[in-house]
Amino acid sequence: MKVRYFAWLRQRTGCAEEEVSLPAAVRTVGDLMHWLGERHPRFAEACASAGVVRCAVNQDYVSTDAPVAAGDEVAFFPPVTGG
Amino acid sequence: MKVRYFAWLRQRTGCAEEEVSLPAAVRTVGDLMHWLGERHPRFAEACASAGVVRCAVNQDYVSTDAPVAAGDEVAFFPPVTGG
Amino acid sequence: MIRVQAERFEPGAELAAFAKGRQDVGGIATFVGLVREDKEHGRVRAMTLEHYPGMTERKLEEIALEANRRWPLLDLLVIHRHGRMEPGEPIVLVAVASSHREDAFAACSFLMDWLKTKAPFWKLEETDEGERWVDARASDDAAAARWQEPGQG
Amino acid sequence: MIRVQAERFEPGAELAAFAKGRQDVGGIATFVGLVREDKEHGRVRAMTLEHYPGMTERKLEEIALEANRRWPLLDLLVIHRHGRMEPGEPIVLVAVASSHREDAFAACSFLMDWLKTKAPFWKLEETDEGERWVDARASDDAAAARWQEPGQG
Repeated sequence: MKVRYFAWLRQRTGCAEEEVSLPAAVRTVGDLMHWLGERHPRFAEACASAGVVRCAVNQDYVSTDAPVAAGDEVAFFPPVTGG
Repeated sequence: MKVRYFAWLRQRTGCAEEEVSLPAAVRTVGDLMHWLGERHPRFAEACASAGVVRCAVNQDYVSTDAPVAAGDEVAFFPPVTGG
Repeated sequence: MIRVQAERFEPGAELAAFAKGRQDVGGIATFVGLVREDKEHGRVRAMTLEHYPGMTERKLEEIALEANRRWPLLDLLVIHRHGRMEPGEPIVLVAVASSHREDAFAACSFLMDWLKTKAPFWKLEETDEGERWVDARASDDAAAARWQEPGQG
Repeated sequence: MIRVQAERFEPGAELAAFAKGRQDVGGIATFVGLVREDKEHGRVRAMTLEHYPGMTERKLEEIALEANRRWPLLDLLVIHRHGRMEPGEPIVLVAVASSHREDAFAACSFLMDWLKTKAPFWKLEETDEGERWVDARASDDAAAARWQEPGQG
């Protein structure tokens, strides 16, 4: 699975993109956030504040209960500010 | 008094602008419309249809009960369509 | 700025000049009205805008003042043509600069609605079926009425 | 048309190209968003837009499709930049052509509201006081929510 981080989440994790191999227990975005938080303590901190970390799976916005699977591209980022 | 006609009222009266000397009895826009209608039968026809003839006195929109006086510039026209 | 003119203008060049060098502006909303070829009453070959010289400028100034009173605008441009023009030619341009896009959109939309119903212009179309004066639209009156403030008559 | 690019663009030239040769269009509504120098948090020297390549184009296409579904539009242009830009530079241009001005205004305003809340961009300001990520505004969420249709979650 490819995981991408944007904006200040990229700065805090010190990582724009990483390849990860998921343990079987990681089934949802919420599971993945928890699991990634163990690798990146500052990502865990950000996830602890409600509504601050948003997610897209395969380039569509999803909520934390959405499923994730091995071939997915998953991205985490703060709320978007286009325009 | 200067009286001006615009758009199809100008075409119907055959007159863009005329100088008129008002009889004392003409005190309002409504009086003036009636009086001008005697000179321009096709203007009278247009005035007979409610809401079709609009008026400005000294370049401000007014209703038919507005007063008119000797030095005024009075204009008659159909509803405007700017923009 | 208000301009009433017979000469054709280029909306792109006007927007470029209007936007140039602004560092204080969050957004610019514009509207360009063009002569349209196809109408309900046959193909339009040209349109002639008659206006009331003097009163036109005066009413446009009033409308611009009203927009400035209602929204915090940084700048405003209205160009309105009169005379004969062919399909595709611009009739009117409104551009509004503001710190916030909501104000720019609202003021631009307001200006167009009021121009339609308060600026002394009349439109004569030349169509395949002859000449025809364009009627004022009830929908334009309704659009202008949206902006009525409480307490206005 | 949708364009996502790092290169600077000229809003006037884009509007000129968009308006050119149209005889079928009643009106063109546009909005240009510019980098603003003065913000609450000190003078902005520059702004860098980060985006999510691929997803950005995809979301902009979805937003444009949605605008076309809701209003009878004749044409639509969205240009959105990413990368570093200085005060006065254009960030985004939306232009909408329609037979009727009400539809053009509504679609243009809708596109901006949805861009703000659905296009994956993030803004980093360089100010006199250092770097600062621009927060998403609650007022943008409210503006986007205006367009929610009955039955949407």
